[in-house]
Parts: sequence; C-alpha cells; structure tokens
Amino acid sequence: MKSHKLTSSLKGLHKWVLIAVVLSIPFVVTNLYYLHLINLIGIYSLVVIGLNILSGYTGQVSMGQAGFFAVGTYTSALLMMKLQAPFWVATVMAAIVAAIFGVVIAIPALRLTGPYLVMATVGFGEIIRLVLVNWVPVTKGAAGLTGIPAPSFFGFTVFSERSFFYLIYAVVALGILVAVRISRSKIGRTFMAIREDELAAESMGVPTNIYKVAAFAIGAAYAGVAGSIFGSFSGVASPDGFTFDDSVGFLCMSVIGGNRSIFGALIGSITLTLLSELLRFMQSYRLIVYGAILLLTAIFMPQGLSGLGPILREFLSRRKRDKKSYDDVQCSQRKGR
Amino acid sequence: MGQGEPILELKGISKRFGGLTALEGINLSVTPGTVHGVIGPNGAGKSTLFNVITGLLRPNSGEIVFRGNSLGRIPPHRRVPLGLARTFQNIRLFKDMNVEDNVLIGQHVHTPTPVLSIIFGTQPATEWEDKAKEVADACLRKVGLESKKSELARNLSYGQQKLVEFARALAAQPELILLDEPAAGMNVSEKAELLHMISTLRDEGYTVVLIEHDMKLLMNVCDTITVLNHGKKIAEGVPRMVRNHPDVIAAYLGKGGDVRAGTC
Amino acid sequence: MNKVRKLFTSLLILVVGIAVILPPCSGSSSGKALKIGVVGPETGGSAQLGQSQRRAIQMACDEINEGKLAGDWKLEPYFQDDEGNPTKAASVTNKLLQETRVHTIIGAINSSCTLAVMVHTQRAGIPQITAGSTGASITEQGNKWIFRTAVNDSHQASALMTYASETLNLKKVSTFTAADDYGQSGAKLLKAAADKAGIEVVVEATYNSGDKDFKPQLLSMKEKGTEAIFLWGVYIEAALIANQARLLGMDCQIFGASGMASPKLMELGGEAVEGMILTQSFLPESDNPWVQKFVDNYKKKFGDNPIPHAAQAYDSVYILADAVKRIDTTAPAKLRDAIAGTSGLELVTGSPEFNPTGDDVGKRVLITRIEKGAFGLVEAIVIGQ
Amino acid sequence: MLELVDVSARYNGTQVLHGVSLTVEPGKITTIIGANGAGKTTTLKCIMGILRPFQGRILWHGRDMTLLGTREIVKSGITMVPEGRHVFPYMSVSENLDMGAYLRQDKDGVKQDRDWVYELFPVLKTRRRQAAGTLSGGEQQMLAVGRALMSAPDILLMDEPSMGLAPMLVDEVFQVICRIKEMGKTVLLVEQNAVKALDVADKGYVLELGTTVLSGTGSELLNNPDVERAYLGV
Amino acid sequence: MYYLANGLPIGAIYALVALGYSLIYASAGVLNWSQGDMVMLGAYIGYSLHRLLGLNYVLSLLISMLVVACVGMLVERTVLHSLRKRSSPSINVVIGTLGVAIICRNVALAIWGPDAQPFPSPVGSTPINIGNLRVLPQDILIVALGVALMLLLQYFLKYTREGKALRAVAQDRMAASLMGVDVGKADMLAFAASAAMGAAAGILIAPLFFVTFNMGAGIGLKGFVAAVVGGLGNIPGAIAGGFFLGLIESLASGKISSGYRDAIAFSVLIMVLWLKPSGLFSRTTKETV
Repeated sequence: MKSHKLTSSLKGLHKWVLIAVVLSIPFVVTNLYYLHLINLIGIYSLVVIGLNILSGYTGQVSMGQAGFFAVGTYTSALLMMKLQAPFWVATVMAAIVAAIFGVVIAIPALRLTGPYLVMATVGFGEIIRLVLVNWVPVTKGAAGLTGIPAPSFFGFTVFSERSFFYLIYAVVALGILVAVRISRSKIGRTFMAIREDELAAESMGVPTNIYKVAAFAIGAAYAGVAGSIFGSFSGVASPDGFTFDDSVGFLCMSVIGGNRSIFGALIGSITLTLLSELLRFMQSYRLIVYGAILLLTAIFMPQGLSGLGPILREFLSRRKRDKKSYDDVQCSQRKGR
Repeated sequence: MGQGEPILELKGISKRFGGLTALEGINLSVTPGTVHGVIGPNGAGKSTLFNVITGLLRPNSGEIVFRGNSLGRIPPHRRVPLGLARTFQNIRLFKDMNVEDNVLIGQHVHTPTPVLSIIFGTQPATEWEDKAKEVADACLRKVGLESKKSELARNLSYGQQKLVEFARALAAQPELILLDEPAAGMNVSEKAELLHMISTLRDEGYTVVLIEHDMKLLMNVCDTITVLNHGKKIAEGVPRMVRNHPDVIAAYLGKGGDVRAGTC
Repeated sequence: MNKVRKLFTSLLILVVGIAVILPPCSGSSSGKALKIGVVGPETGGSAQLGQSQRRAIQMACDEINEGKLAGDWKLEPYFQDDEGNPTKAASVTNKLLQETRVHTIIGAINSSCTLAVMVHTQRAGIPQITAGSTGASITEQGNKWIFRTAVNDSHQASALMTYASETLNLKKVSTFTAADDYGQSGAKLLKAAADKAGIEVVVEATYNSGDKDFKPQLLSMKEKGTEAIFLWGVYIEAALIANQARLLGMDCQIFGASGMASPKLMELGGEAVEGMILTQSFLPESDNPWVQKFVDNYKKKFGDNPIPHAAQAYDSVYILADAVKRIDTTAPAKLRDAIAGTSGLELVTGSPEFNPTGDDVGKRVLITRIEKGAFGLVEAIVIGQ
Repeated sequence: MLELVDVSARYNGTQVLHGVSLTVEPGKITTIIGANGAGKTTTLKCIMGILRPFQGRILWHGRDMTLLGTREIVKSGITMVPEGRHVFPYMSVSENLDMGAYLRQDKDGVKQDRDWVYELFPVLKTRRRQAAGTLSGGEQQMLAVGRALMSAPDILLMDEPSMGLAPMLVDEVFQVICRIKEMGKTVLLVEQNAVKALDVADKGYVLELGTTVLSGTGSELLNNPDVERAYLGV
Repeated sequence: MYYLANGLPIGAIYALVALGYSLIYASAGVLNWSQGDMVMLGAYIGYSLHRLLGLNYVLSLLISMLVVACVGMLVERTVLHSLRKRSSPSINVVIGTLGVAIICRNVALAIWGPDAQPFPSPVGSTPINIGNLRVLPQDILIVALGVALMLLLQYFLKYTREGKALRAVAQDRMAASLMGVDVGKADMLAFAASAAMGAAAGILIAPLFFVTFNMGAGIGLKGFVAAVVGGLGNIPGAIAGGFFLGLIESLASGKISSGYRDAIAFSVLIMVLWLKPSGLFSRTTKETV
C-alpha cells in the first residue's frame, strides 16, 4: 500500500519534472534559431495531431491538411487585420471556420475510400491554394498578407521567440490534453472502430457518417488553430506556404511519427523538422538523403517511430520477466530439492 | 406486446443480386423468448437474410416488422437502439482494439456522448465511462473472457474472438440477437459453453435467431428451426420434425432424391 | 531483416543525436570579416534563380577578397536554401542570424520569401539587400532595413508602357501575367502604367506557374484585336507563350520584364521570341567594361552567360564591400546607414543610389529587343532621372 | 501418390489444422468431407503452397513439397479449382483457358486439351468470346474446372465445386468429376455435400476440427452411421 | 472543335501517365506516387541521348523507356516488395514512393542542373493548317505515338502470355498464382510497363514544354486525377480519364477562368466522385458481408 502511494506520487513527480523541463527550454536554448525551430515544431505538431485523429484514428487519409492550415491562417490574419479582432477571438474563429471547411469536404468524402478519398483531399487542398492565389482583393494574391499583428493579451504583446514559445506550447499542451481525452473517450473509441471495420461499427449502432464528418471537423480545427498561431508567428502568410508538398510533409510527419498515437504527432514533427534542418550541411544533396530516410523509415518502421515505444517497453519488461522467471526457476529448483 | 405476437416478422422478402435470386418470398415469424434456428446448405441465402434484417441490404420486395414497427428503410445503425444486434459469419471484430473497447462499442447507442464533458475532462464523462465499463465487464463475464479484456482482439484464438463478438452484441442490450454461425471453428468444450450461454439467454428473456451448421447444437437449443434452400423456405417446425423431414435431409445432406449422380 | 531494422534505427538515432549534441558551429572567422548570409531557392521551382545568385555572390566575394577591394575586410558568404517556401526562408534567416551571426543578408528571390525574411531582419536590426525580388510591396512596408538592387517593377512597367505608347504608338494591348507574387504585382503596375500612358488594356489574363497551355487566353486576346502582349513571369512560360502565339498566327508585339531575361529564353523560344522587347538591368553583350569583366569571369567559371539576377546579386556584394570599407565596422545600424549612403560606385547594373524606401534609383533600365537570338539594346533609362 | 503426413497449420494466427494425414492414390477420386470450419479448404491451401504448414510433410511422388512455392507445385502437376470459382471476370472464356495453360510450352498439346475441354463443356465453346464474369454460376464452375484441366495436371484438387449451384447443376458437376476420373486423372475433392461426394469417391476422409477422424472407401463411409454422426454432429 | 484539338495532345499525355497509375493499382493494389518523376526521368534521359549524344529521336525514346522501366522495377523491388514482405499498411507505400519521388527529383537537379532544357521537335515546329485549325506537328506526333503506345499496351495485355498473366493477377491474385503465375514478377512487370509509359510521355511532351527537373510533380498529379476519374485499375478507363481531363482543362481555361482552371477541374472531379465514388468509368463491385 505504502509503496503504491510512493509510486503514484513518483508518477506525479514525473509530470512536474516534465513541465519544469519544458518551461525552462527557452532559458536553456538561447540560440533563437533553435527556439524558432522548436516553435515551428509546436505549430506543426498541432496540425499533425489533427491529421492523426483524422487519418490514424478514423482511417481517412488526407493529403490536403495544408488546406485547413491555410484556412486557419488566413481567417485569423484577416480578422485581426481588417476587423482588429483580438488574437484569441481570431483563433477561435479560425478553428470554427476550418472546421466548417472540414465538414464541407467531409460530405462528398463520405462515400469515398482509399485512393479516391486521397484524390478528393488533394483536390480540396489545391482548390484552397488556388483561391488564395487568385482572390486578390481579399487575400492579396500570391504575395500574400504582410504585417499580421502579433498576439496580445491584456496589453502584453507576444512578440519574441521566447514569449511565442510559451504561447505555442501552452496551446500544444492544451491540444494534446484535449486530443488525448478525445482519443481515450467514447468518441476516440468509435473513431477507431470505424477505421477497423466500418460495416461492423454501423451494425453495432454507430452513426458512422456523423463520426466521419466529426473527425474531419476536429482534424481541420486543429489545423485552423495552428494556422492562426502560425500567421501571427511569421507575420506574413502567402499561398507558397500551403502547397501540396506541405500537405505531403504533414502526412509524412504523421506516418513517420506513428499516426495511431497522439504523441506520434509530436515525434513526427520533431523528427522531420529537425531532420530537414540538420541535413542542411549537405547542401543540394540533402533532399536526396531526406527522401532516402523517408523511404527507409516507411520500409523498416511500419508503425512509425512511436511504434518503437512498445517494442522498447517490451524489451525492457522481457528483461525483467526473464529475470523473474529465472528467479522462479531457482525457487522451484529449491523446492524440488 | 402479447406473448403470442411475433417479435420479428418477415413478409414476402425477396432479394436479388443481378441475375441471382438469393431470397425468394421468405415469410418468417419469430416468437419472443425463443431460440429460432435457420439452417440450409452453403449458398442457401442465410447470411443474406441476416443482412436484410439488419438493414445492410435492402430487399427488392417484402416487409420486415420488428416489435410491431415496419423497419422500412431505417439504416442499420438506427435498428440497433430498437433492439437488434448481430454477430458475423466471418468474425468482424475491431482487431487492433482491445477486447473491452470492442464490447464498449456494442454499447454505443446506450450511452450518451457528452462532448463538452469529454473535452473538459469533467465528471459526467468519467462517470459514464465507468458505468459503461461495468456493463462491458459484465458482458465479458457472461462469455467468460473477463480476464482477456485488455488484450488486442487480434491476439485471441478464433473461438475466443467469436465469444467477444457475442459479448459485443450482448452489450447492445438487444431484444433480439442474430448469431451468424456462432459455433463454427469452436472446439467441443467451447461449443458446450456456447450452448449453455444461449440457453441462459433464453431464460433471461432474450430472443435469439441463429444460423448454424452444427445440428447437435441446433437440436439441443432451438425451439423452432427454419430450413432454407436456394433462397426458399422449404421447411419449418420443431427440431425433431425438421430433422426427419425428407426434403430437409435431401437438401442438407445432398441426397438428390432418386437421381443418383452417375456411377463411376 | 530484424538486423537491418535495428541497424537503421540506430543510424537514425545517431544522426538525430549528433545533430542535437553538436554545438551551434559558428563560422571560424578571424580578423575583420563581414559575414553575409545569402537566402535563395537552390532547389524547388525557381532553383535556377537561386543557383545563379549563389554563383555570382561567391564570385564577387572571391574577387573582393583576392583584390583586397574592401580594405582589410574579408567577405564571407553563407548560403542557405529556402526552397521557394516562405516558412523555410524564415527558418534559414533565423539560422543565419542566430547561429552564423551574419552581419547582413542578401535575399531572397521570391517576393513572398523576401517578405518573410524581412520580418526577421527587421526584428534583429540587420540590413538586408534583395537582389531578386521586384515586387513593389517590398519597399512599401516602411521597413528601413531593406534595400533592393533589383529594379522595382513599377519602373520597368512604366518604362515599357511609355516606350509602347510614345515610340510604337500602340493603342490596344493585353497583359498576360503569372498568378504568382511576381506576375500579380506586374499586372497591377502594368495597368497603372497603361492608364498613365493612355493605352487601353483589352484583356488582363493570368496563368498559373507550371501551366503548359496558353492558347485559350491568347485566343481571347486575338479576338479583342490586341496589338501587343505584355508578359510578366519567367522565361519558360514566356517561351511557351511566344511559341503558342505564333502557332495561333498572332504577329503582335510581345513585351516582357526582367524576370524572363535569360539566354535560355532565346534557346527555348527560338524563332518565336524574335523581336520581343524586354526591360532588364543588364545586358551581357554590353560594351561597358564592368559588364564585360563580369561576364568574362562568370563565363570562365561557370560556362554560361549570367542572368540579370546574377548581375544584381554581384553588384549587391560590391555595395556591401564598399559600405564596410567606408565605415570600417560591422555595427548593423552604421552598416545600414552606409548602404543607404552608397554613391559614386560604377557597377555592372549602373551606379547604385538608394532612395528613402530602399530602392536603387541609380540603376539603368535597359529596353532591349531580341534580334537574331541575342538581346540588342534599344534604349537605356536611368530610373532616378 | 500424394501424401500428407501430420500436417499442422495456422491461419491468421489461429491453428486450424492439428495434424492432418491422408493419402491420395493415382487414378482415383479421394474426398475430404466435414462440417464448416473443419479445415478442409486449409488442407488444400497447404498442398498448393498458398499456406505454409508449420509442422508435417507433404509428399508428391515421394518428393517433399512442403516448402515449395505455388508455381513449382503447379509445374509438378498439381492444380486446384478454388472455392467460389475465382474465374478471371473481365477475361473471355478462351483467355481464361489460356491462363490455365500458362506454364505449358507444348502448343499442340494445349490446342488438343482446349478442344477436349470444349468437348467436355460444350457450353464453354459457344461462349468462348464472352467475358467470364457474365457467365452463370454453373457455367463459371465449368470454366474453373476447364481452366484447371488446361494445365494438364496429374491431380486435380477441387474445393466445394457444388457450392451455390442449383440441384440440377450439382448433379452435372459430379458427372463431370466422374468423367475426369475416366480420363485417367486423379481427383482430390473437398465437399460439403457429403452424400454426393462419397457416392462418387473411391476413398473418403472425414475431417473434424483440423484432424482426420475417419477414413474408408466411399461406400463404406456412406453406410457408416458414425459418418453421419461425425459430419452432422447429431 | 478547337478545344478538342487543343485538349487531345495533353489528354494523351495524361492518359499515358494515368495508365501507369492504373496498371500498378490493378496488379499490386497500391498507389505509386513516383509516377510523375518517371516522366521527368524519361524526358531527361531522352534529352541526354538525343541532344548530348546525338542519337535519333526514336532510338532515344526506346532506350529511355527501357532505362526508366528498369528504374520502375527497382522501385518495385525496394519499396513494394520490401513493404509487402513486412505486410505494412498501404500508407507506407505512399510514403515510400513519395520518398522515391523526392530522390529522383533531386538527383535530376544534381545531374542536369536547375535550368529548363530545350528539346527540339523531330517533326519541326512549323504549324500545319487543318481546316481552320493550326496545329503543331508535334501535337499530331503526341497523339499518334501516344495512341500507338496505348494500342501496343493493349496488344501486350490482350495477346501475349505475360500480358494476360498481368491481367489475371489484376483480376484475381489468388487464382492467378494457382495458374502458376509468379505474382511478384507480375508486380515488377507492372511497375516496369508503367514507368516506360511515363518515360514515353516525358519524351513526347519535351519538345513542347521543355525538360525541367520538377516537371514530374504537376504531370504526376494530373495523371493521378485522370486515373481516378477513369476508375483506378481500369485500363480503358484511365485512357478515357486522361482525354476527359485534357478536354475539361482546355474548356475550363477557355470558357471560364484561367486562374481558377485547376480549381474548377478539381471541383468537377470531387463532384464526379461524389456521384460515382469509384470513378466515372468504373466497373463496380459490391462488398458483401
């Protein structure tokens, strides 16, 4: 009993240590370039969490996630620039508008599976980008929006990389918390059931259409929030940042990190963002290496990097078990004697 | 609903796939609180019948009445809250989910989805989740798989997977359970267990319709048996009667009457 | 197979590990060094612009260091690839500013990237010169840290329209521009310049970069009786458009801007681009000694004729060298003021002089015509006059 | 000539065969009967190399075939008519037959066999240009058998050839099986239709829960009350 | 009529690329996202042979198709085969082939540089008047050679032993292996044939649109769209889908708006999919329980 209490308080301690470590990052990482990357990773991981809920949990592969990201960025930026809306209002609106777009694309997508669904989402992403390019009076066309205001709360403006770090990771923490709650709730369970066997789920009383639309809405809302922060973070937004390649990049993060886990999103965005930056020393060969790493990861780690977690855990526990069974053997031998 | 009134009634159900007639003018009525068997050789249209009843397939003609209401074009998922649940011939579990989660999906229509509470992690969501888990555990206990509840469904043996499917159907708290070949692939002791479970269900007031090939099981558990062959109903009655019905023996065992298939 | 997997896993962990552990490696500069960060697209759709910029800057730095043209100062260029993506551009700018601790930045080329870079150079208070972005909006931000050695599109547009109306006496023209930042700003400026010059724009068509078929738009221009087509985009599409216009039997005058001024235009366009009129800041065939020296060296080193982007990038380095030589410090504010005060230099693309918004008004705008597969000078205009 | 010794196999992680042993003699019809899920189809899949048994041996003319691939097994003279027919739906009847002869190099022999198949199933000849997917169930079954015969096999494995067919067609199928035997081929027949199967078979095995529980000549088994009990579970 | 003449050549190119997607999807059941880069590789190899080594056009075309077919087989072995051995989810094939695409594109950039390369048409560039239409000889060559290649592929699939085996694998993998077909080899063949089709498309359009290292991205995406519209895995459907897309594009940019052309095309396609979830020309198969 006592030891149980101890371990649970230790577990609690774990959490606090983690929080402390995260909070201290901006003071340890004084190089603002790295902090900038860390901030970008946070934004990307929000997008990828949404994608994981949509693709990993519900099984609807989307190659148009950059479209939702763009909708979020532009909605929030335009609200702040044209209507002087406060940042948090703009962010909530970005989430809502992106979710509405999610529903709009989900409805024709309901009847689609596999490559047909992929095509529809690719098409959606491209349509969004082309509208951003061509709807010049509102979106300023291909040059994009400049001078997107920095977020400010109660007169305190989030401007530096460091303050952005706290803003972004507060939202990421919140996003992870909500995503974990959803994924461990009835909703998440139902999403997975649809992924595993849509027909069986339907037969057990699950209104699969509603849940599929909901998954799109949630996935889009995450991208929307991320987009809103991204706009303020970079100060500029142009269609060049929301291309098919970007959608593909998000999908790669999702799969490489492990799309069936919320933390996989974090792992994926960290890995691919760092990888593409770290390979810079190779100059023009770096994308070749990057492609090769994508290829090899897809081949050798079918569950993504987060799939390594259980393997590691199993490895550790097997060692424990081996030790235990060894003890058992000793025991029984002794008994036998 | 009076005792004598059927819980499920099929009136002149026909179903065609392209040129093939899978079901032809099937009439069927199931008395509440009984175990009703459906037998027939492979390809006789048994699974099609189940799919029509649960709404996965729409019949070309005919009407299905369940507890006094015509089911019409009600989609499959809305038939579950009316009191219908099923299992599948080739197990359709959610394989990458654990056993308990599989059973929890069965309860989908009986638990609310407190979206806001889930997002904010407040009490109602956790309370509902705990309640649902209690019910799921009870269902698993009924099939004797409580100890396996945190294993992935794909890691169970064939027979155990069948039982999980059974528990999942039970979790939907149905009035009528449709079991599609529950005993297939089970070993003798598992079958005995299944037999016992089905009888218990009947005693608890459930109505069961089952497709099965294992005659021993059927004979021991069924109150009524309907025999299908080539999409038509060829016999119906108490097991003993059906067992000795010449048409049934001919159809089911493959005796082609007088016409012998040629001699070699 | 498990072995391969393990090996691969450990390799991946190793790579990430090394990268995390490796301290931010700052350049090993000793003595008086001016570190120049260079941002441009070396891969992706506009790779050829970024790679030309890189070559020219490397060449200029080598020349200056060898000839001690910046006094005691050595120029050290640090190149980063932005892939034509603004998010990447912002990241690499941060890398240059924070890790390499550059004193100034040359870049980027796509206007959207340049705008993203500007956010960070302004925050850090570091002077930035763009040698490739011509979009008018760049110098309209009220950002005092940005300078431009490319020719502001508005100067090019008005030069072209003036020439069309005054010399060629054209009345009805069409614009045909890329639906990217470059083309969209060009379209706006062309329209404004046409209104000023009293020319009617009958069709304003656009195309998406990567398009291959321009005949539908060309047909509608033909129907409206257009006398000239003004293109704003890059050479690939310009060559295609010229080809397809000839195919449709249109023999109207074609105009273009500096973005497509490349020897490749003639190579790809062949007969079809013959007679086309373009503005540019630089002609490899010019008899100006600066130009000839630059072109000779460039050709010797890389085997190709340089494109205007290269010339502008090359000049930008000389402007920086001159500035640092004059003030003998790399303090950013002083460096900025020194660049702003540039005057009296004779460079490849003119004699640079910056106006208050950062545009180089000492630049020559050359109106050129393609004759027998080469650019021929028609008229040279100095912007400031 | 074909011998299974204590073959055990798993399917999707569950063990389906628990030591199946049987012998097929040349020129005879051997049948495996048993209830659904007894492991009949799995046994055939093991013979064809589609599934790899984790225990036991499969001998063909005394040669161990257990670890060979399907292609080698077909080459050595074993062919299977799969359950559910599996004709190539968008290929014509004659193309389907060509596919049966995929591994054969003797053009004349192929032509001869094709004529023979058309003679055996005249309906196939009249429909030879039609896409196989448009044939009726019975015709598709004929095509599947004809296609298998085109590989000039020494032994033909047939998986539930009567399934889903009208009674009249069922009889026809069994007549065809007899004719195939008359041509000197060996047949291993898996059937649910126990009476019909035992009627034509020279030898039968009863499979229950992945093991062979009974064996004997066709008529012996047909008249053995234990068979009915084992098979029907009554 | 004009739009028809205009849409045909580009439609033929899309059809060739779409054929590649469909062929691979039919036989192996996966999407190969490096298909567009096979087009690019084909064009570059053709360019090197024709322009730099001075080989004639037809010979360059054939050699280039051969080389790229080998690349296709390599892709099959490295990506599909390894993934199948591990029974990985199909999304990993997507990521793997995307990796291949990135590698191809940047290897090409490293070898041939960032500039667009001209590729003179073997049939000259003087427009021909047909009625009141002016067309380039290369347009005619594209349609003629494209259709010839499609016919050749059809002939291969219909009348040769290996071709029939490939169709058999596409229709019923299990039954095909029971006939003694080596399904692994059939996959390789499908990848090789698809890559060769892509390479041909690359060399055919090179004289019109030049050769660039990133030309594969756009054409690849459009070819995918065409294949989906035609119903993935359906060979005649892919051809029809290619021409259909070519015409739609020609019409959309001529009649509506050039800037929104692709947006319109994609919207139409999403609508088409909504009404017919497995493509316009699909052969429907129903899932049964």
